[in-house]
Amino acid sequence: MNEMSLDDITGEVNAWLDENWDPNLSLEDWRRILVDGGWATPHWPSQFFGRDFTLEQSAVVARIFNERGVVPVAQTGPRRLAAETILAMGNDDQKSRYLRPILTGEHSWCQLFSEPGSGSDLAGLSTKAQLVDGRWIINGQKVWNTSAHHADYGILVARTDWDVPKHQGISFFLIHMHQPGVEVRPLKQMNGHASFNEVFMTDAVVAAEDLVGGEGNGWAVAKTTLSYERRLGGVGRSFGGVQGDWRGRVYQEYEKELTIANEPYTWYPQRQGRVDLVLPRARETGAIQDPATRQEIARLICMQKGASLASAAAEAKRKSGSNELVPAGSIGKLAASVIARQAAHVHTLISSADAMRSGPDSAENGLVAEVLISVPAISIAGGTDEIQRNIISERVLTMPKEMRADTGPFRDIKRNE
Amino acid sequence: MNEMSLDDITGEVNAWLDENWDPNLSLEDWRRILVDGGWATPHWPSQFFGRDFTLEQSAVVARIFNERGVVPVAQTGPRRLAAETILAMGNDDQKSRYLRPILTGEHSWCQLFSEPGSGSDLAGLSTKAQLVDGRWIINGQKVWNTSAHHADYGILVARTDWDVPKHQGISFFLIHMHQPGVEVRPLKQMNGHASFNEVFMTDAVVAAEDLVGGEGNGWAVAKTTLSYERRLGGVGRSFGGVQGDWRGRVYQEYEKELTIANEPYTWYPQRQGRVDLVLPRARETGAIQDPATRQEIARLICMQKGASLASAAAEAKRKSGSNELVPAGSIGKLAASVIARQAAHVHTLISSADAMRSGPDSAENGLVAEVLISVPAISIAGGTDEIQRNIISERVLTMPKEMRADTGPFRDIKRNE
Amino acid sequence: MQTEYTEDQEAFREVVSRFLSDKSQPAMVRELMESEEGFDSQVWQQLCSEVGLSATHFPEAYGGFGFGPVELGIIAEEMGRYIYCGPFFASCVMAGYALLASASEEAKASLLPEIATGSTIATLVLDNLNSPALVGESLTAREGRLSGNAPLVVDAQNASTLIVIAGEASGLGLYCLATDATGVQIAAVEALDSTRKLASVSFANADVRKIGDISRNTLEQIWDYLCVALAHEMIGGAQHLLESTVDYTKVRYQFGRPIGSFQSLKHRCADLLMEVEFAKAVTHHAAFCLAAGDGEPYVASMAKAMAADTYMKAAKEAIQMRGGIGFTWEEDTHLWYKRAKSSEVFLGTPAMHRERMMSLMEETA
Amino acid sequence: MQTEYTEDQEAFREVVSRFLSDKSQPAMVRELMESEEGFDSQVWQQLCSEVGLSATHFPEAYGGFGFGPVELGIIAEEMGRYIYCGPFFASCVMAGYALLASASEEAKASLLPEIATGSTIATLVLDNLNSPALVGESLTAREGRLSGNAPLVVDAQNASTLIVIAGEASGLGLYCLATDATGVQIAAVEALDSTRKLASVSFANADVRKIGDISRNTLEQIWDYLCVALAHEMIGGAQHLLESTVDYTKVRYQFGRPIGSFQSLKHRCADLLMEVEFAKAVTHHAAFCLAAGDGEPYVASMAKAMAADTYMKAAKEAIQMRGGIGFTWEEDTHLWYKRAKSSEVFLGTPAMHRERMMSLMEETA
Repeated sequence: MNEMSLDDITGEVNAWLDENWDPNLSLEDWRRILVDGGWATPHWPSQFFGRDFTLEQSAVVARIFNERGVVPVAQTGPRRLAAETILAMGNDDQKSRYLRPILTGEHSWCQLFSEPGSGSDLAGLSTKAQLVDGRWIINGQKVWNTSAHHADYGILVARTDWDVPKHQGISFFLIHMHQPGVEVRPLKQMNGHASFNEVFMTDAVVAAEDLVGGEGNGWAVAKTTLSYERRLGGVGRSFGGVQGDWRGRVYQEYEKELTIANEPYTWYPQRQGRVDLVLPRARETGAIQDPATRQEIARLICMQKGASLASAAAEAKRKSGSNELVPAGSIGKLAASVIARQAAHVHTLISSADAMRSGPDSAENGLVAEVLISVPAISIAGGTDEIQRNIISERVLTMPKEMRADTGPFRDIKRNE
Repeated sequence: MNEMSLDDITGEVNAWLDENWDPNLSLEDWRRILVDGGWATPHWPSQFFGRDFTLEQSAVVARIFNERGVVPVAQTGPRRLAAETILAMGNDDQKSRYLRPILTGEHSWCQLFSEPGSGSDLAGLSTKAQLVDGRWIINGQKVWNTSAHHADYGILVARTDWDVPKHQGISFFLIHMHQPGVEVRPLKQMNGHASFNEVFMTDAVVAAEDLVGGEGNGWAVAKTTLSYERRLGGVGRSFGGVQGDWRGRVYQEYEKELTIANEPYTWYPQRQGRVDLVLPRARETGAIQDPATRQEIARLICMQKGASLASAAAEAKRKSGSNELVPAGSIGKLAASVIARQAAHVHTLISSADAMRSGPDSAENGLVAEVLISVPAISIAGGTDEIQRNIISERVLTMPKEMRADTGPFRDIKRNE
Repeated sequence: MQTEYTEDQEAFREVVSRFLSDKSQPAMVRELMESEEGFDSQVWQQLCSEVGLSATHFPEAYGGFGFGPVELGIIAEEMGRYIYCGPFFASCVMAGYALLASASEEAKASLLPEIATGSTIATLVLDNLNSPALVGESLTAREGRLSGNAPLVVDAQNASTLIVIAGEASGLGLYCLATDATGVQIAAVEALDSTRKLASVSFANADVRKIGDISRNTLEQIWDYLCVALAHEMIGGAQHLLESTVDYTKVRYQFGRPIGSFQSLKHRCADLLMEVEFAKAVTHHAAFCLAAGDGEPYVASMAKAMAADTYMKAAKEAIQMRGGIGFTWEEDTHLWYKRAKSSEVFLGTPAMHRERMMSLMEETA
Repeated sequence: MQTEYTEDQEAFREVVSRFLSDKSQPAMVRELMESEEGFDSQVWQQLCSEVGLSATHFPEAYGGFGFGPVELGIIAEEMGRYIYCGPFFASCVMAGYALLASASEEAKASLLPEIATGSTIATLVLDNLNSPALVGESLTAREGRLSGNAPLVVDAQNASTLIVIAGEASGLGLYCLATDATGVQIAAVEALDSTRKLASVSFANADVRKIGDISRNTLEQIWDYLCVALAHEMIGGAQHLLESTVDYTKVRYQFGRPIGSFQSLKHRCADLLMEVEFAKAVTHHAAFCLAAGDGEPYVASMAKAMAADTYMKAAKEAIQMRGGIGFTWEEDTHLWYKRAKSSEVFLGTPAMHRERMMSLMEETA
C-alpha cells in the first residue's frame, strides 16, 4: 500500500502531467511515457508500472486524467482481461514481457476460451495441448473470439490431461497469433454483423515459458479472467469516444483506436431492445393510442424500472457490506433478456406491417429491424438465460444442484464430436 | 367371442327386458336380476356375469338400455376400477367373491394408492405390508381417497420388499375397510370442499387370499388400474343423473346413489375454469367492451378451440389406426390447466373488484369465486403439469430421460420421512 | 429523494416483524378469519398503543409519529407477510389518508388522534373500488343527506366511524358519520379472502356531516397512497410465498431427489425471484417518491400492477410446487393465495393500473 | 364439413413435400434470398406445369384443378416448412383469390388460366397490409386513372401483372394493369425476411382497367382466405422448427449429457408441442370451414393469430436452445426466424386479429 495522501497525489499527478502530457505526441510515444511514469495503472504494484495505490487513490488519478482530457493506456477488447490475468496469475518473467506492450497498445490480444463443442459448459473444452520437445503443441478450435483477426496474442485454455476430472486437466497459455498453425476466420451472425471469429489451431506452438499458473491449473487461472470479465461487464462493451473538445495528434490516433475497437459492438444497443426508441416511436406512429399496445408498453416500462431499481438496490447493499446474498449479476443479465424480448415485441406492435422492412429506409434508419433480429443474442451471449437461472437458483436460493453426468476422467465423459 | 348377430342381440335383449325389467323393483333387487341375467356387463367373460361380447355387440345392449331407460349396474366411484382390475388380474376365487356385489351396488370400493410422501412418484410408496401368521399386516397412510368414508373395500398397494428396486417390491391387495386398523378422515381442500379422505392403517389386516397377482407384482396390477383410470377419464367425473321422464322405485334409489356419488365432484366444473360463463358474463357486465379484456377473452377462446380440435384430430388418428404417436391424454391434460388458468384470469378481469366476493350472493351464485379458488387443482390432480410435460417430452418427442436417483434397493432411496 | 432504507427504518422493520411473527401466526389467522369480526381486539390494542403502529404516518399534531409512506410501507409489507388480520388498512390507511388529504383542520384534529390510538376504528366508504374515476356515482350527498350504496367496504362491521367520499351536485365531498347513525345499513359480505372482512354499506337519506372538499385530483392522490400501501402488503406476501416454497422444494423428496433439484422448478423459482425483486424495488421506490413528493407521476400504479401480478404468480407457483398438499385446507398456502387474488382486484386490476400509468405518463409527456 | 384430411389429401401432401424437399433445400434458399429476383424460374415452371401446384385451387373453368382452401393449405404448409422462395403466395394466393372473389367473368377467364400455368406472374397491390378496414385510403382510382402508393407489395418486382384494390368515390374497385405501364413505379424494398421479396409500388395517374367491384365485406372475405393460407405457411415453419430443435437437443452434449435431458428444455419443448398442435388444429379447421362455407365467422383471424404467436415462439426457442450456434448466419434457423417475424405482422398482427375475432363474434352474437 502506498501512503500518499489524496492531496499529495493530486499535486504530484498534476505536476507530472504539466511536465509530460503533450497532445501532439503520437499515441504510442505518449503511452510509453505514461507507463514508465507509473501513472498508467497506479493500482498495480510498483514493480510493474504501478504505485500500489488503493482504489480510492487511483480514482483521484483517473479523475484528474479525465478532467484534463489525458488519453489513458490501451484498454479496449480483451487486452485488459489478458493484462489483469497475467498480473494476477503470471510469473515475473511473463509480467515483464507482456504487460508493458499491452498498456502501450503495441500488442493487441484476444481470448481463446469457448469452443463449438463447449459453450455453456466451458470446462468441457477439448482443445488439446501436448508437450513435445519442450514446446506445447496445440490442436483444436475456438469460437466467439472478438478481435482475434487483429490480435497479436491470445489467452488460451487447452486440455493437457484427459485422465483426470474435467476441471483438473486444463492449462492456461499465452499464444502468439501470428504463426502458421493459427488460422482466424470471421464468424457472421444472423443479423449480418461479424463481431466474432473462429480460431483454428493446427499444430500451433506455445513456448514452455508461456504456460501460466502451472500445468493443470488452467481452470483457476481462467476463473480469474472470467471474474474480471464479469466485473468489467463483459468485453462486449462500447468504450465511448473521445469526450470534449480536445485536439492533437494523440486524440486522432486514440479516436481511431476506439473506432476499430467498437466496430464489433455497433449492434449491441439493438440486442438490448432499444427501449429508448419505444415511446418516441409509439407517439410518432400513433400506436400509443392503441389500448392493447399501451398494455404492452406499460409492461415494458415496469420491467425496465424494476430491473434498474433492483440493480441499484443490490449495488447499494453490496456497498454497505451487507451479508445478504445479492444476485445482481445473474438477475440483471436475465432481466436484460426479458426486457429486450418485450421491447422487440412492442417494436413489432408499433411497426405492424412495417416490421417486414429492414435497412436504412426502414424505421429509425434500420435500427428497429436490427433490434428484431438481434435480440435473440442477449439471452445467449455471455452465459445463456438457462445458466443464469441455474446460478440464481443454486447460489441465491440455495436450491440443490442438478445430478452430474460429468464427473470422473474427462476421457470418459460423453461430449460432442 | 360370442357369435350373435347385432339383430339377434337386439331381439334377445328386448325380450329379456320385456320379461324382467320392472321400474318398481328395488335398485338392489333389479341389479341382482340384471347381473344374473348376464346383461349387466356383456363384454365380460361368460364365466363372470358376461357374454364374451365385443365392444360393438355391447354397444347395442347399452343403446337399448339407454332408449328404454333401464337402470344399469353400479359404476360410480372407484368401484369400477376395482372391478376391472380384479377381472383382469385377480384369480377365480377373487372374481367369484368380489365382482357380483360390486355390480349390484352392495359393496362400495375405494382406491388406496397415493400417499402423503409419494404423490407424483406413486411407485415411491412406503405403506408396509408384512406377512405374519398367514395374514398381511398393513401399516401406513394413504391420501386422496375419494369415497373412502363410505367404502366397504379398498384396492391397496403396499410395499412387501424393501430390498429390491422400488417397482419390484410392491404388492396389490384387496382390503376390508370396516376393521379397527383402518381409520378414514375427510380431507378438506382450499376451496372448502372435502372430496377426499385420508386413510390411516395401523396393523390393519388383509387375508392371504386377498393378494392380487402375487407378491411383488403389485406394480403391474396397479398399472392395469391406472390404465383403466386414464381410459375412463379419471374417477373424478360426474356421472350424470337419471335422464328423461322415468318413474318408479328403482329410479328414486338410483338417483339417490348418483347424488351421493357425485357429491365430491360438484366443484369439478369450476376447477376447469367455467369457460362457458365467460362470454355471457362479459356481455352482461359490459367488460366485453374493454380492449385489454377482449384480448384476453380472445386468447382463451383460441386455446379452447385449439385444445378441442387437437383432441378431436388425435382421436380421429387413433381410430384410423395411425402409427403416429398421438399424445392426446397428456396434451389434453396440460391444455386443461392452461385453459382453466386463463379462464380464471379472464373471470377476474370481468369481475374486477367484485372478485373480492364469494358465496351465493356473488357472481353466478358463487360459481365464479369457486372457479378462482379451485383452478389450482386442475394442474395437480391426476398427475401434475410437470408430470404431463415429462410424459410428452419423453414419450412423444422422445427426448432423453432425466438422470435417476431412485434406482437400487428401495431401502436406500432418499425419501420423505 | 431516499433510495434505500435507513438503519432506523431497518430497525423499525425488525420491531414490526417481531411483533407480527408473534401475534399473527397462521393458526391465529385461521381462527380470526373464521370469526365474525375477524380480528383480535387485544392484539389490536397492543399494536396501536404499545407498538404504536397505527399512528406511524400521522403528523405529530394529530397524535402521530410524523413518519410517512416509507414507514407505513414497512408496516404494510410485514402485515402482508404475516397476513395480519385487523382494521389497520381500513382505519389507519384508508380512512387516515382520506382525512389527511382532504378533511378540515377541525375534523382532522378530532378524528385522527382517535384513530391513532386505535380507540376509534374508522373505514373509508368508496362506492367503487375499481378506479378513482368511477367514485362518487352511486353515493351522493345533497343538502346534508347521504344516499346510495357502497357494495364493498373493508372492515365496515368493525368500524364506529365512516368516512365517506360522495358525489355532490358538482364534484366530490368528504363526509363523516357514525356507523350506528339513522339511515345507515351495514351488511356483511362474504369474502373470497376471509382474512379481510368486507361489508356493503348503504345510506338512505342519512344525516351526514361534511368535513371537506375533494377534487378529482386529490382523490387520485389518495388512491395512489392507498395503492402504494397495498402494494407493500402484496410484496410482503409474495416474498413469504417465494421463501416458503423454495424451502419446501429443498425438503420434499420425489424420485429419490429433493424436488428443488429438478431443473424446471429451479428455473421457475429463479424467474419468480427476479419478478419479486423487481416488484419490491418498484414498490419501495414508490414509497420513497410519495415521501419526497417527487418521481414518476405513475409510480403508484406501476407498483400496484407489478405487486399484484407478482403476488398472483407467486401464489400459483406456491400451490403448484406443493402439489396436492398445497391444495389442502390444512396447508397454509391458500391463505396467501386468497389474499393475493383479492388484492389483485382491490383498488383496480393490473390492467387498469397499466392503462392509468400510460394516461398519467402521456398527460405529463 | 370436413374434419380431417382424406387419404387423397395426405397423398397430395406427400407429393408437395417431396418436390419441395428436393427443390427448396436451405442452400438453395440461401442462394435465392441473396439474389435480386429471389426465385428460380426453372423450379417455378416445374412447380406450375409439372406438379401443377399453382392451379390447385382454381376452378377447372379457369385452367385449375378445382380444389380449394384445404389443398391450398397443404401446399402453403409445406412451403412454409421448406421456406419455398417464389411468387406462389403473391400470384396464386393473393392475386388469385382477389380475382376469384371479385373480378368480372371476362377478367377471370383471361387472367386466371395464365396465372394457373405460371406463365403470368401477378401480385395483389394493397395499400395497407395491417387490416382490411384500412385498405383503399392511399390508392385511389378516379375515371380510369390510378394514383397513390402501396409501400409493401409482395413480389412486385417479379410480376408482370398488378391486381390492385383501390378506393373509389364510394367503395372499392378491383383494377388490373401491367407492371410496365406508364405511371407505374416499382422500387425494391429491403426486407427483414429476404426470402420473400418486397417492393413499393406507386402510381401517378396510371391508366388502369377496372375489372370488378369489391364490397368491404368481400374484402374481408379475401383477407380471410389470405390469412388462412398464410397461417398454413406459418404452422409448417413452426413444425419444422419444433422438430429440428428437438432433434438438436438429442445430439448436443453439454455437461456430459444431451441437453435434451435437462428438464427445463424438456418442459419447454412439451409446451411448444402443445401450442403447435393447437395452432395446427385451428389452422386446418379454418381451411375446412372456408371450404365448406361454414364454421365460426372469426376462424381465419383465430388461425392467423395463433399461427403467428406459435411460429414466433418456436423461432425464439429454436435459437435459444441452440445457444450461440443458433445465432450464427451459418446455421439455418435464422431463415425461419425472420420468416416468422415477418409473417407475424403480414396481414395484421396477432393483437389485431384477436380484436377482429371479438368484433366478428359480437356482430354475429
